[in-house]
Amino acid sequence: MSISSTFHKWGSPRWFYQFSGRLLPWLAILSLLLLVGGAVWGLAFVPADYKQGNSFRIMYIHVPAAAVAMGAYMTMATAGAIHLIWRMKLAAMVMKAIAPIGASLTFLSLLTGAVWGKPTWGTWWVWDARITSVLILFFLYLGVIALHQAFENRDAAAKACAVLAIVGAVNIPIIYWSVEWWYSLHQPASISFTGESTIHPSMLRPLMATLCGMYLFFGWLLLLYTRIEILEREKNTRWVQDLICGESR
Amino acid sequence: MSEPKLLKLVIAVLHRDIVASLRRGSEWSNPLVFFVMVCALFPLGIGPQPDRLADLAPGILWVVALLASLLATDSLFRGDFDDATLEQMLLTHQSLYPQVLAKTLAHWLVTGLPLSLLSPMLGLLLHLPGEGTVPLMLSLVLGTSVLSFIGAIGAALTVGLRKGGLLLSLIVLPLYIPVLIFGSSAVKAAIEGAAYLPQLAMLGVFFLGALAFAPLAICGALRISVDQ
Amino acid sequence: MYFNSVSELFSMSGHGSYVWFSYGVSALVLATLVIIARRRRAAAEQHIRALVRRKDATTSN
Amino acid sequence: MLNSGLEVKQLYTDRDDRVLFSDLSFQLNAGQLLQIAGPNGSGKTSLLRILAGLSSRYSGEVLWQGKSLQKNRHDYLQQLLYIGHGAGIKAVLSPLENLRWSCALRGAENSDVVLLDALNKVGLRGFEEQPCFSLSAGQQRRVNLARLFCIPAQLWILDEPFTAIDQGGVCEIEQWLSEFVSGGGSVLLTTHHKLSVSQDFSVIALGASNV
Repeated sequence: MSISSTFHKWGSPRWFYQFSGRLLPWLAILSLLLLVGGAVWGLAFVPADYKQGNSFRIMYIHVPAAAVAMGAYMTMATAGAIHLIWRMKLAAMVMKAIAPIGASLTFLSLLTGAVWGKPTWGTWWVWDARITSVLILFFLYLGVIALHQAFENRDAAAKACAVLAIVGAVNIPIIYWSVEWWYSLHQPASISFTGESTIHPSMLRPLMATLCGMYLFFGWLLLLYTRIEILEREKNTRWVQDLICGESR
Repeated sequence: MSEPKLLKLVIAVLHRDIVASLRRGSEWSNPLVFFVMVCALFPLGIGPQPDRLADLAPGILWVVALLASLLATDSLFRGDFDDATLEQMLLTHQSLYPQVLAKTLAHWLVTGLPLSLLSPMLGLLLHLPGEGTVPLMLSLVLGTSVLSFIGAIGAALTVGLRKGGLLLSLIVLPLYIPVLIFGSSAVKAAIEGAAYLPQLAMLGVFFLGALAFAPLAICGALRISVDQ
Repeated sequence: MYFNSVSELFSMSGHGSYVWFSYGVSALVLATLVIIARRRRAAAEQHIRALVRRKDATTSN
Repeated sequence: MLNSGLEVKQLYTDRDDRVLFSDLSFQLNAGQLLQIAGPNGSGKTSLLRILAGLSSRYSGEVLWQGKSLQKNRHDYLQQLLYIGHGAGIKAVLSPLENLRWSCALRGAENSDVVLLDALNKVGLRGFEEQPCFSLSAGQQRRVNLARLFCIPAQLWILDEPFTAIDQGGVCEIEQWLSEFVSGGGSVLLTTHHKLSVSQDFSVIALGASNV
C-alpha cells in the first residue's frame, strides 16, 4: 500500500504545480497591496496611542508575523499528519517548505517585539507570557529544521519531522497555557500593561489589512517553496523535464 | 492478546533493561554524577551566600535534574539500535506499545528515580529550606517520569542518526518546559508556605497524558528510524 | 495624514528609529525569503537542465 | 493454494538514485530454500530487510500466503524469524538471558531446559551464564543463531548466517537448514559461501546486470 498508492498519486504534485502556477500572481499582488497599504495606513494615518505614543505602530507588523507563524506551525503539523496517514508525498513537500518560512516569521515577531519593548517598557526583553511563548515556538521550529537536516534519507526525514511537528503541535496548547500560568504567578504590577486594552477601533483596521496581507504573503511563499520542492523531487519525471527544457527536445 | 501474555512481555522487557543497565553501571551513575557536579558549580558561579542560594535552589535543582535526565535519554534506544536487538522488538507479532512502555519505565527507574532520591542531599548543599525537600522529591519523581517519556520520543527520532546527542536536546528541550514550570513552582510554593498539591496534580496529569500518548509517537519514530 | 510634516513622520516624536527599524527589518526578511526562493528555483532548473543534457547525450550515442 | 508462502512481485528499490534491483519476482514455498547471491552493495541486505518488513523503501508487491505484507503483518511476523547481520544480542547479558528475552518478545513460552538445549545445540555448553562480551565473535553469532531452535517459525530469513563461524560450524548450520526445510519450513538466506545442503535449492543473483 505504501509505495503503490503513492505512485497512483504521482499526478497529484503535477496537478498542484499547474494549479498553483495560476494562483501565484494573484497572491503576490494582493498580499503586497494589503501589506504595503496596511503599513502605510498604520504608519502615517492612524493617530498615536495616548499611552504608548507612536511605538505601537510596530504592532502592524509584529502581530501579523506572530499570528501567521503560529498558524504556520499548525499547518505544518497538519501536513505532517496527512503525510503519515495517507502517505501523500505532496504533504511532505508542503511540510518541508513551511519550516524555514515559519521560523523566519517567528524570528521577525521576536525581533519586532523586542524593538517595541524598548520604548514601551524601557527594556529590550521582557519575559512576558506572549513573547516567551513565541520564543518557544521559535525553538520548536529550529528543532524541526535541525532534525530534517540531520537525515540523509529524504523520506525518513519527512516522516520523522512529521512526528516531531505533531508532537509539538499537541504540546503547544499545554506549553502556552503553562507559560500563561507561570507569568501570572510572577507578574509584577508595573508591567500589567496589555496591548488590547488601549487599542482604539480605528487602530484595528490597518491591523486587519496587514494580518490578511501576511496570511496571503505566507500562502504565496508556501506555494513558491513547495513548487521548488516538487521540481527537486520529481526531477526524473518526464513532465518536469519537459516543463523546464521545453517539449520540443 | 491475553492480559497475562502482555504482562509477561512487559516484565521481560523491564527485567532485561534494568539488569543490563545495572550491569553496565555508567548508565545509572553518570546522570547522578552530572547532577551533583553541576549543582556544585552554581555556588561557585553565583557566590556562597546561603540566602541567595536558597532563593535560587528550586530553579537550579529542577533545571539541572532536567538536563541530567536529558543526557541519560540519548542512550535509551541507542544500544538496542547498535546491536540490532531493536529489530527483534519490531519483528514480533506482539505489539510494540507495551515494549516501549516497559523500556521507558525501566529507563526512568534507573535514571529519574535515583535523581529524585538524591535531590534532598543536593537541596542541603544549596541551602534549600526544609519545607521544600519533600515537594522537591515528589515533583521530581513525577516530573522525571514525564521527562523520560518526552525524551524517549526524541531519542527514538534521533537513534538512527550518527550525531544524535546534541540534536536530541534541541528537539526535546522546548517540550520539557511545562514540566519545568510546574515542578519548580511546586517547590517554590512549598517554601512560601502555599499549597503545592495543585502543581503536583498537574504533573500527575502530564504523567497520565504522556503514559497514554507518548508511546504511540515513540513506536512510530522507532519504525521510521529503523526504516532508512 | 496624522503627522504634520514628513520630518515628523520620520521622527515620530522620538520613537521613529524603533518603528522604522522594525519595518525595515521586516521588509528585509520578507524580501530575503522571496529572493531565496528565486535562487533555489533557478538552481533547481539548472540542475534539471543538466540532467536532461546528460540523458540526451547517453541516448544519442 | 495452501502452500504458497512468500511471493515477491516486480520488486524495485533504489538508493540515492542508484537502482539496486528492479522487476524482481520470485516465490518461496514451504519446503524450499532460496539463496540470494551477489557482490557487495548489490542490495542483498536491502532485499532481506524489505522482506522482513523493516524497510518500506520499495515499490512492487510482497505477499505472504496470498495477502500483502501490510494486511497480513500480524500473521506474517508470527511465522517469520529474521536474523540480520547485526549482533542481535546484548553484550552485557548472558546467552541464556538473551534467549529468554528473545523468546518473551515472541511470546514463546519456553522453559530454561529448552533454551539450554538450544545453546547446547549451537555448541555453547558451559558458556550459558557468561556475559556475551567475553565470548568470541563466532560464539556471539552462535548465540544469535540459537534463536532458530527456540522460536517457532515457518520462514527463516538469514542475512549472512555463516559470518565468523568456523568450518565445522558451517556444516552444522547447513545440516540445520536441511532439517528445517525437509520439515516443511522455508529458508531465504544470503551468503558468499558455496552452499551444500541435501535438498535442491534455487539461487537468485542480484546485481548481475551491472557486471
